[in-house]
Amino acid sequence: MIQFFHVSKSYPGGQTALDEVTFDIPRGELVFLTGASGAGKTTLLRMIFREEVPTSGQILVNGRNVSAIPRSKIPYLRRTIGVVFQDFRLIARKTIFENVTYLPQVLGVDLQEQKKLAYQALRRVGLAHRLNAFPPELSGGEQQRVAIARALINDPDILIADEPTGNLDPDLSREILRLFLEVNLRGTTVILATHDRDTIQRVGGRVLTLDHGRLASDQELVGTDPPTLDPLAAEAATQVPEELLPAPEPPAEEIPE
Amino acid sequence: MIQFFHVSKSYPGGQTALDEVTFDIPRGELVFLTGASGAGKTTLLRMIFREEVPTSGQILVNGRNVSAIPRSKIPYLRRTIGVVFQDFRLIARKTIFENVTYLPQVLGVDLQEQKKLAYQALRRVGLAHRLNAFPPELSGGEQQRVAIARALINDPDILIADEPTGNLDPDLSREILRLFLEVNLRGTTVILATHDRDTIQRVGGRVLTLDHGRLASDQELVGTDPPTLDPLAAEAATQVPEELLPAPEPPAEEIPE
Amino acid sequence: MSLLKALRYFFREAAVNLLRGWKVSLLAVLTIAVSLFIGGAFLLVSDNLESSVERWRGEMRVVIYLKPETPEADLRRLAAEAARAPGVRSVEPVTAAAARKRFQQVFPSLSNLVAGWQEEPLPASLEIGLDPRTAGSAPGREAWLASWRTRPEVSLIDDDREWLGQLATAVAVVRAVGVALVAGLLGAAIFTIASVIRLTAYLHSEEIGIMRLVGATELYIRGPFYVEGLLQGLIGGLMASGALWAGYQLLHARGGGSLFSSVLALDFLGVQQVAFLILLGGAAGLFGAVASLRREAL
Amino acid sequence: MSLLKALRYFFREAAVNLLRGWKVSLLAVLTIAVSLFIGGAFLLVSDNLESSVERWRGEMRVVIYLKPETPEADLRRLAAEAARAPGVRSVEPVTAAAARKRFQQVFPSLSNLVAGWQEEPLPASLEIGLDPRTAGSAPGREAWLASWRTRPEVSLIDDDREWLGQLATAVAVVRAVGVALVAGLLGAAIFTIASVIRLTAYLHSEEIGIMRLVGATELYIRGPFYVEGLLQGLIGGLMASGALWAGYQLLHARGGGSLFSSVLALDFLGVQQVAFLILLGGAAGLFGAVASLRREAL
Ligand SMILES: Nc1ncnc2c1ncn2[C@@H]1O[C@H](COP(=O)(O)OP(=O)(O)OP(=O)(O)O)[C@@H](O)[C@H]1O
Ligand SMILES: Nc1ncnc2c1ncn2[C@@H]1O[C@H](COP(=O)(O)OP(=O)(O)OP(=O)(O)O)[C@@H](O)[C@H]1O
Ligand SMILES: [Mg+2]
Ligand SMILES: [Mg+2]
Repeated sequence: MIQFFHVSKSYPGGQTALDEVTFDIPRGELVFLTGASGAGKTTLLRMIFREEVPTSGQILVNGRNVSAIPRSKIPYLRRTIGVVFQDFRLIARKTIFENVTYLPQVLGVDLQEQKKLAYQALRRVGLAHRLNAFPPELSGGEQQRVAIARALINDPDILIADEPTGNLDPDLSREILRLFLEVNLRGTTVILATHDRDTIQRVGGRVLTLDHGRLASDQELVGTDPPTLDPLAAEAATQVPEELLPAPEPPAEEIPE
Repeated sequence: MIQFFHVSKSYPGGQTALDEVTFDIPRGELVFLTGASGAGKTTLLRMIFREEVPTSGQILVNGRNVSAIPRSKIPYLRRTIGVVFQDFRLIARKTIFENVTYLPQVLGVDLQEQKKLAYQALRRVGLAHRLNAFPPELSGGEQQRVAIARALINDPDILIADEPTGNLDPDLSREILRLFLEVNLRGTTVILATHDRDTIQRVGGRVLTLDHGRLASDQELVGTDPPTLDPLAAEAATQVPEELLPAPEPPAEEIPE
Repeated sequence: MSLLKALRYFFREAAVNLLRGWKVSLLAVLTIAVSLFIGGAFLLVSDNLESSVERWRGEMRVVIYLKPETPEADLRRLAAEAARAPGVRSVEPVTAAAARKRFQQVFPSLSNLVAGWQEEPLPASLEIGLDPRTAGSAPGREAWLASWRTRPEVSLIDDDREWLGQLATAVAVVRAVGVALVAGLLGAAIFTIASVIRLTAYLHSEEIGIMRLVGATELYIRGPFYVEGLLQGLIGGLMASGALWAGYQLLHARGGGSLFSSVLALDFLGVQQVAFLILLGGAAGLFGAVASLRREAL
Repeated sequence: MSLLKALRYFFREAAVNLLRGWKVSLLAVLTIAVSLFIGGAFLLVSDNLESSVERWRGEMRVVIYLKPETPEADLRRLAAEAARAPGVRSVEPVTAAAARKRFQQVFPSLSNLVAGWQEEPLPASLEIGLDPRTAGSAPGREAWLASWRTRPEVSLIDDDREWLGQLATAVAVVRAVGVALVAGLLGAAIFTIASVIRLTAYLHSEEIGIMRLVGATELYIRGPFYVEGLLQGLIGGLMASGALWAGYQLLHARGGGSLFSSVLALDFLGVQQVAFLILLGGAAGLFGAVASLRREAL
């Protein structure tokens, strides 16, 4: 579904964000992307929906060379990819409803259907009551959830989520993660960039780790507490990169009530 | 240092963000503020530096009624408060250096001194090499760290940090937390809004918990692994609100290398 | 989406954007209106100046002054003769007495001065109206006038054409300048409108970027902005037309028979010209939107 | 911070902002330049028109045509007499022969026509130049003219003042219209500039909000924007002046002795007026910045 061949990316300023990254994500997989701040996670994700083009190397999405897609065809690529941006990117002048239904509206879905879709998507993230608010009137976590709802509304082939729970409390994070797993179960390929080692360890699955732009490891991890809807057939535990090892800590102390 | 008396806040849209919140933070304390997404954390913090005014109730900062400060004096209040905004709020048209030194510059600090200050602050967050980049050229975590550097540069009396590690990897988060503790040790009152229960449990200290705008609990918590520089004298462990209890989880499994 | 549905979408979005961003919209619309008002005012003035010149042209005369002693019978005979010449529209014989009366009417303060004279102070004359179409340059006109000049009854010929010739150059200048001005002003108006729309587009560049990332095609991203520019321009044009009309009415009401009305404020712009102004606003707004939304511009 | 330091800070910040946001700045500066160019062009034209009128006024004459049979000696005597009257600047006696020669010079194509005449076709005349200061309305002038009219030697008096009287009303109209136009155009220019600066301020409203939150005082937040507006206005004014000068040179070069130069393009604007234009741009930019940064506006 998504293949990177020796992809490198240098920004004009001289920053090398990605360095010879190669991997292959088959259709229907759920992959965690991790790495320190500035490792290149966002840059990698952006290339999948062609917000950036690689300096060298090739990217195939659904068998098509993304860099070679003519400009006028880019929207059609992007429509098949739902993206939760790290900085949300909601349209401030549009209401939550309008933000979430923007793509269906452009695609000509009729209003009744739009309302149904928006209601469903927003209820999944617990925001159905804020349909008519504008993004600046929402809390950080609420904006993040709107971004998630927007990414899911079109039932995309690929879901890309860049740090989708950075502004959410643990309960909500778990909720959202369950949502992503559910989406994945229905056949959507999911890529989650996250710093949240606990989540990765709990859920398990394939983990790509970036380190200063290089792909430091690409491994399967058995979850310690996979969610009830087990989307990933149990797979043999494999090596885990050092980055993922928890810092030496005493076990969490039971706090008296 | 910071006192809230029966503070309530309703937004024009009809949202009640805070409901009769009362607490008192003495000078030099470090306080965690927690609660679910949309509980009112950001709203509460905003009132301390008067980005918002309460609908009812009173707020004293450093003995002064914040709502009664005349408009022209607000900047002087804000200069004593360093703020890490949840959405960073960097000035896109200014370089990192200019962003970080904006206040010193306005205060007439000379360029040489500004450079020194900026270098020190940025080195503390690991970004001294990106002085001349513009914020949109930074990764999410890098922007967050710039926001932290800016909040610290003026050696504020009060440091307010709203979800300051939401975009940082665990190692960096720990680094930043250590930085905040250090700042706190030097006498700065610190308020940290965070979803990160692990950090709170590890560090311990006073924890204010909001729930739908109400102050659900205000308790001291003994850290399970307080950082090496122990800023808070050991205090008797007290009750912990249910929100802070970790979800039932098996102990983190040791992952084979 | 069908074209109709797309257009409906564009218009609805544009209307919503106009209302939500009404501060910026108002600023843009007002600037457009001011530009078009100035342009329209020039159109109005130059139009009326031109028709004034046409009118003057129609009133162009040659006055043949006769010697004081010429009898009235000769006057009539000469008038009849002059009327037969080609290119002559009308001949009005003015007797010495009539000339004096006219003088007394025009300068009432001097009338008793004239009354004191023994003989008629002013000569009789023939006022010859020329056909405006050939007034300036009928062939043989000079020779014809010269032949009049040699007649014993004629003392002097006052040829309006001499100063009308000068006037004509002046008018040509005014017209050239006027056309240049109106063109320049309308050009400036279009430029201003386009700039303003472009500035408002900068305000939305982030939003447009998001729309692109989410997978909207360029047409659907830009359509609403195009329509927004169009609407702003049209509204600006309407406001300018309204203001022009109000200004025209005001001038008319205050300076009814005065200088203004005689030289300038004859007629308001025609329906076509008002429509032109409004459409010009719309076109400029649309043009501005199109120019400002080129991909490279954002 | 001392005032000087603050000003240095404002200017440095403004310069940096102008350069970093050069696209928007350029748009703003160009719009300002266009507005001021139009205003300045009108200033130029109306100035020159006015000085043309002054010149015409200076050349205002009364021509006293004498009867054909008047001998040349009488002509000189009458000239000397006319020259003694108050308000008379110059008297030029034109003999019949001189008048014919002049006619032949002015209309060379008709010269042989005139040559064929037996007697002198044109009468002798006195061309009396009037003092421009009192030309229109010296007391007793009418009576003086009337006394000339009654003299036996005089056949007709051609009083420039008659058509200059008409011209004067026309000029008054033109001047009134001109003043109204220039005022209107400059007003429109100021409005446009303020709008444009205000639009650019909207672009920075987020940035200004951040500065406020970080603890900058209003003066330090707005200072750079004020200076930015001022600089944009000044640059626009400079560009407009440059363009005006270039346009003036072009007109001069192409239409050297033609209509334009005779009626309009006499002189370029004076230093003060150019300075006025540039300062007006600066003032409008500053005004726009001040107006657009009112707290409520953002
Ligand atoms: N537009 C840009 N211009 C220049 N450098 C850039 C740009 N965008 C990103 N970078 C740099 O490229 C590197 C990788 O950035 P990227 O955003 O991919 O990191 P990331 O892994 O997403 O980090 P984070 O976890 O902090 O979001 C960083 O060093 C960043 O500063
Ligand atoms: N400007 C506003 N207008 C209307 N409602 C608002 C506004 N700002 C915040 N709210 C609402 O007030 C409530 C509290 O918001 P606040 O930002 O304080 O939450 P928070 O605790 O910071 O949440 P998060 O953890 O998601 O950032 C939310 O329900 C939010 O939607
Ligand atoms: Mg990132
Ligand atoms: Mg918040």
